[in-house]
Amino acid sequence: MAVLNYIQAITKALKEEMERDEKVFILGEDVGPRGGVFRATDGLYEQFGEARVLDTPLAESAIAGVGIGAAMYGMKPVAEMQFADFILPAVNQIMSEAARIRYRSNNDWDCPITIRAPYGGGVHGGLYHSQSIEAIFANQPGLKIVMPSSPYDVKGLLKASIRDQDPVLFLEHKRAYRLLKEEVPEEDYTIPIGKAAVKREGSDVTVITYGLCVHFAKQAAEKLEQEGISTEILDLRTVYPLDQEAIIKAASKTGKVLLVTEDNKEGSIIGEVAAIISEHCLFDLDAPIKRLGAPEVPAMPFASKLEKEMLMNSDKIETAIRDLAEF
Amino acid sequence: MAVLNYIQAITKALKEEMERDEKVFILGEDVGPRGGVFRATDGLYEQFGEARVLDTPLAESAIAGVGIGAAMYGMKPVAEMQFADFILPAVNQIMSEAARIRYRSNNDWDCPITIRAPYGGGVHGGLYHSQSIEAIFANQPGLKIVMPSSPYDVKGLLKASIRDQDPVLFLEHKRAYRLLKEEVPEEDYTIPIGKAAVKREGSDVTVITYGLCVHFAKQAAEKLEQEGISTEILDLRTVYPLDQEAIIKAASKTGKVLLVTEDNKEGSIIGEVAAIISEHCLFDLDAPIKRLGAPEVPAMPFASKLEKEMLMNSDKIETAIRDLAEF
Amino acid sequence: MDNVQVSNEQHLAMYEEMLLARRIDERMWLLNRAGSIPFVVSGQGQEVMQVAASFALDKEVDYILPYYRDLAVVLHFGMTTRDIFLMAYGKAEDPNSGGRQMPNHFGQKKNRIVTQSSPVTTQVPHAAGIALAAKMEGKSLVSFATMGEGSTNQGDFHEGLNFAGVHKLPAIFMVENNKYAISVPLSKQVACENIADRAIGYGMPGIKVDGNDPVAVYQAVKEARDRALNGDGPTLIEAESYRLTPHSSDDDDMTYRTKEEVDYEKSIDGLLQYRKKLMEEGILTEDKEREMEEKLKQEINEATDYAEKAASPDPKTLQDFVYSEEGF
Amino acid sequence: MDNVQVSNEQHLAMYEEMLLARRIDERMWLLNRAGSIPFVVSGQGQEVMQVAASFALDKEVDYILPYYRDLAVVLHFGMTTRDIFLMAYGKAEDPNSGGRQMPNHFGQKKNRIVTQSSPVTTQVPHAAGIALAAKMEGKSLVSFATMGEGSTNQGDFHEGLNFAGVHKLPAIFMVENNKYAISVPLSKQVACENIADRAIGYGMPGIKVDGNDPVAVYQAVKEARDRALNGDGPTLIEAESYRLTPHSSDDDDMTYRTKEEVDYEKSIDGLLQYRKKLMEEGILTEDKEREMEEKLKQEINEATDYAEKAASPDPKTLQDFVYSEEGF
Ligand SMILES: Cc1ncc(C[n+]2csc(CCOP(=O)(O)OP(=O)(O)O)c2C)c(N)n1
Ligand SMILES: Cc1ncc(C[n+]2csc(CCOP(=O)(O)OP(=O)(O)O)c2C)c(N)n1
Ligand SMILES: [Mg+2]
Ligand SMILES: [Mg+2]
Repeated sequence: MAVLNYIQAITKALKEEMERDEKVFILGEDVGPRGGVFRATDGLYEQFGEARVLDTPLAESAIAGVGIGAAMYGMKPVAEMQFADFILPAVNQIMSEAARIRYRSNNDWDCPITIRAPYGGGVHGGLYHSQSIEAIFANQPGLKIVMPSSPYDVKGLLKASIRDQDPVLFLEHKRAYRLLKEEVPEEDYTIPIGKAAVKREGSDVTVITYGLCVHFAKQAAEKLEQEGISTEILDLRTVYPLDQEAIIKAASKTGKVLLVTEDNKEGSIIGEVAAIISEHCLFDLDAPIKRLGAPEVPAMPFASKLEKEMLMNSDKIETAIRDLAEF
Repeated sequence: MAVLNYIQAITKALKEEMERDEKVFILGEDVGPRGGVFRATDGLYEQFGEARVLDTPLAESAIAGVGIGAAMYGMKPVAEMQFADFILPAVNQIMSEAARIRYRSNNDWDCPITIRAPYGGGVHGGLYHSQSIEAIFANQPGLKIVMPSSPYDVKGLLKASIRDQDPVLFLEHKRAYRLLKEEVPEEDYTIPIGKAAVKREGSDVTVITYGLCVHFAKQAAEKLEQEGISTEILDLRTVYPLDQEAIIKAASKTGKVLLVTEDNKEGSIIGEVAAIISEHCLFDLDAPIKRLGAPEVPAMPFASKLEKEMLMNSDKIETAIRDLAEF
Repeated sequence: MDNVQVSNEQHLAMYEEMLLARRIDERMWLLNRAGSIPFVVSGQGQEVMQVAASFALDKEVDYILPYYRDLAVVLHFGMTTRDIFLMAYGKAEDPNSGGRQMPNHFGQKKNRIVTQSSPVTTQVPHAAGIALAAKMEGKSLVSFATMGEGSTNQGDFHEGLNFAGVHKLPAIFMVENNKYAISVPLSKQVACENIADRAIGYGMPGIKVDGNDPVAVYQAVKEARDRALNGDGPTLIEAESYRLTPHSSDDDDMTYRTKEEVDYEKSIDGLLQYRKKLMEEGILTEDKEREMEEKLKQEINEATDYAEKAASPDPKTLQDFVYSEEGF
Repeated sequence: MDNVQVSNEQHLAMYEEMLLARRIDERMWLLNRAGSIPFVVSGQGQEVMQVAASFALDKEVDYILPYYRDLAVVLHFGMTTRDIFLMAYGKAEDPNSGGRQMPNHFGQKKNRIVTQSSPVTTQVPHAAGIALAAKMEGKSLVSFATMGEGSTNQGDFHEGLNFAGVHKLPAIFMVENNKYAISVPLSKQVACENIADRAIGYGMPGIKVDGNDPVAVYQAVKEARDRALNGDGPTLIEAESYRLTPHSSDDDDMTYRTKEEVDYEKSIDGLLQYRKKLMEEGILTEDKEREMEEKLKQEINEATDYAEKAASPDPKTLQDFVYSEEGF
């Protein structure tokens, strides 16, 4: 088993899916000879040729819309948005079209497209290369939103997304690309979309989060273990639609819940998680639900000090867990 | 004081603001001689002329984008999206631009635009003329989202939106346009953005909702009063950013909370409301928070029976309040 | 290419399809005014271009991405009169959406009628995507997308045509220029003389034709299809006519145009002109016409009856088909 | 209009502004490679068109909506060398954004440099909106928006130009065609021969000029401005040159183009050509040049020093200016 970083796991999943199924193809900006600005499609143009690794004109609504058309025809397009921030011109295609095609045609047509996009801050990207955009899309039945937290999960979830019969938004934390490394099996495997995963068992406090924040939560939990605080970590994996059952189970288990996101707090994914818990586990809670997110700022600033102030990290999570444990 | 319906209150507010301030102008599709497809701008073209009531080409990103440019210059544009469903091509302009202009320029530039759009179902509009779209935008600091529940509120809130120094999304329930009538003062008045309003005092159950659902909640509350169930109704008025204080107060008051939206439940505004309550009022609650929303369906169907099944109404609210009261 | 030859049989067949579309459309208005169906949006005035274009396509292989006025196009591609009334009544058997969408949001996979939404012009990149997929698979077919002239101002028009141009895709884009976008006249929608002038910006031919001239439209689409199959890429066609009805049953067009204007346009209605020509040339006779009208009327009556009595969608199905039954 | 006259003083002034932009840009790369600043995005190869266009505008009244390569344009409009380095270092005093935005996201209200974001082409409808507002107020000014050639494929380009065309707005859109959009060459971005060919679709003149010819650019922009002020509406100008650097400091352009190609383009760099011409014509002399270079170097040194030492934004300000202080 090889140790891969997060972005290598992306490339590997893409390569294997393209080898497995001729209908899988890639389209996006700079995905061809350049191999993607983050190099997620490195080597694929060389292996599969121009017809299956398409450099598109600079137009996100067309990237999504052309992909949707090809998907309706029967292909399995994987569209890349260069940065998640630049998915916004394609919102109409993704929501009005991709997410509604099966429903509006009464199951006559479908739209098995995967849209990949790097999100998240911490790379000096400033306001428009750092955003969390999942909440914008997390109210659209017909769509699924997957946000993997580790290289192993990346490979299994990206394969599952490409094979899925419905449109999937696959959001990759750009800082995780080279930060996170782990052993990733050579074999073909998938991880089910729509299911959360317990990434750490614990009995005092439950942390529910997703994406890169799972990594920070693990760091915090390890540190707190030495203080005798035992933390359960639930990784949502799919942030829309949510795995209610897993959330209810994890929250009820410890009765103390910390929800974490890198996104600004109001209107984020973890609001819905809190709502599910407050509907279903009220009498199992020993402390108010605690949410940890970014302050209500339009997007992440460039200057290091501002960026750092805004970013989630393991210290913030550690403090919050400790507070809850002591509640 | 004249009795106006909801859409007459819109027209009145627009007319008065245009008379008051030369910088106010209207742009949108069919807003000119046609007076808008719902007739919200009826008579304004005749009164203010073509220069201040502009029929635009059929292009929502331009409607928003041109409005944003004019706002940055110093005008007070009121842009109309013909249906809220068709705001989606303008998402990039609204989020990346309008909402971030003040922040990104460190307060050098601002963008006082108002974007009006009719949302909601119950008019046989099918999937693309019935949607609730507020949740899509309710995670963007820099933006405000106002959703009035009655003609009186319409006039005061629309005036406040136009005068606001920041971009406001003003969402009007199209079924309310001719359904809701009440006395609306001739005088100039504004209602503060960002503040919720107690629309009914009660002691057993608190209903928190917004838009047309306030009307349904009132109907339900009146009926239940005869059964001896006393309902408090909090109208959010501004759904983003939320008035946390009012929510906490209203929830704590009765300890039993019903949250209502016409939107599909997962990822809707009321998830955030539930989260706020679960963070702040856990020990004041006597029952789990109950949320009432539409099922998880991409958008509202056309066929009457399906539409009816999906729509919020006073019966559904009544049942939910009763259940809570009896908890 | 020389002027195309259209046989007398073809002329009659085209005329009959136009007439069917017109008669269905007229029936819809009657049903709407009688309160039987909630909504109508018409193709009246655009039947000639729609049928002529359809005849130039191959309905066994081509993919069409019609817009809401393209009744005649979907009829040609295999949707039945009964299907159309099931749609208008929003019944469970409606093949377009099972009553989920408003009328005229066409879609039927078996006939390669690609499902449509309401936000205009989203189908343009889809047409490019379908053409791209067909090209990747080496299939000999085209995608054919239509839209109104107002809709050519949407970003998706630009992005879709540009993509098709760059990748030389087998796609045909036909703008049905009926002079109005709801109330907004052409002059307030665009500043160019012709919508077809936009083609040069996408490196493709831009052809403007009289939408009331069936042979001209037929020829333009036929040539475009040949080019596409030859690997010479997409074509933009602008076919001009006039919207003879209000925008929809919810519209009052007298708030923005005059009765005189509409009356004049009705007097030069392409369908009437075509009829006159066919009569003059002896291709159509009074007898043949009577027979045709009778047949169509019966077809429409039967379809109306059937649709009226057909079952509405069961409320229990509201949550069906949000996702694949297999997935999740 | 006859060929414009550019005086020797103007030539020298233009050249000096180009040179300043180039020298600042070069310094940025040094600072980046030394690890002092995290990011550079360059205008190298586009200074000639930027300065020539700026000279044809009125910096006291016009509004500019520059894109990230337009260093020379914002310098002309009043941003100082010091401001630029404050921006590069992301310092609190940066007038563009107080360190909030990445470098080259220009904006400065007092100089009518309209605040810019990263998603490309959103400024195009803004330019129309500003021109519309100015027209409503009867002001005699233009809005001037620039963008790369790849960016002309965004929907907002189409929608913005169309709006400006329909309303005959006093706006100028200049495409800085540098042949690449990151790694994607022109041939994969568009199928049209010239970006300027798109103008006809918006009912406005489309002018293509050699972006390395300052007089040609100056004249094109000047004529466009005159037309705009005369009420004759907007103009699309395409100015051609080449991107001499990688896309940004994060890019490796050798993955998609050859060193030979870049070296050749560097040998015909517009700035060098202009220098040569001015030297040949005796407008620029070795002495003058030395003096100029010294002055600029000193200016750049001082600005670098100042910016390096300037205060970073206080983390306590993170939540400032989300909304108006008065509102809410
Ligand atoms: C994105 C979007 N905006 C607005 C509408 C509302 N609308 C429906 S049809 C129409 C006018 C379309 O005009 P045109 O493209 O000329 O087609 P026509 O109806 O004239 O055939 C408008 C504005 C819509 N359907 N989609
Ligand atoms: C909407 C959007 N999509 C993608 C990007 C990422 N991106 C930044 S610059 C660029 C290429 C721009 O090319 P061009 O318009 O030719 O301008 P140039 O950089 O060549 O001057 C891309 C794809 C972006 N900034 N905005
Ligand atoms: Mg039209
Ligand atoms: Mg370029």
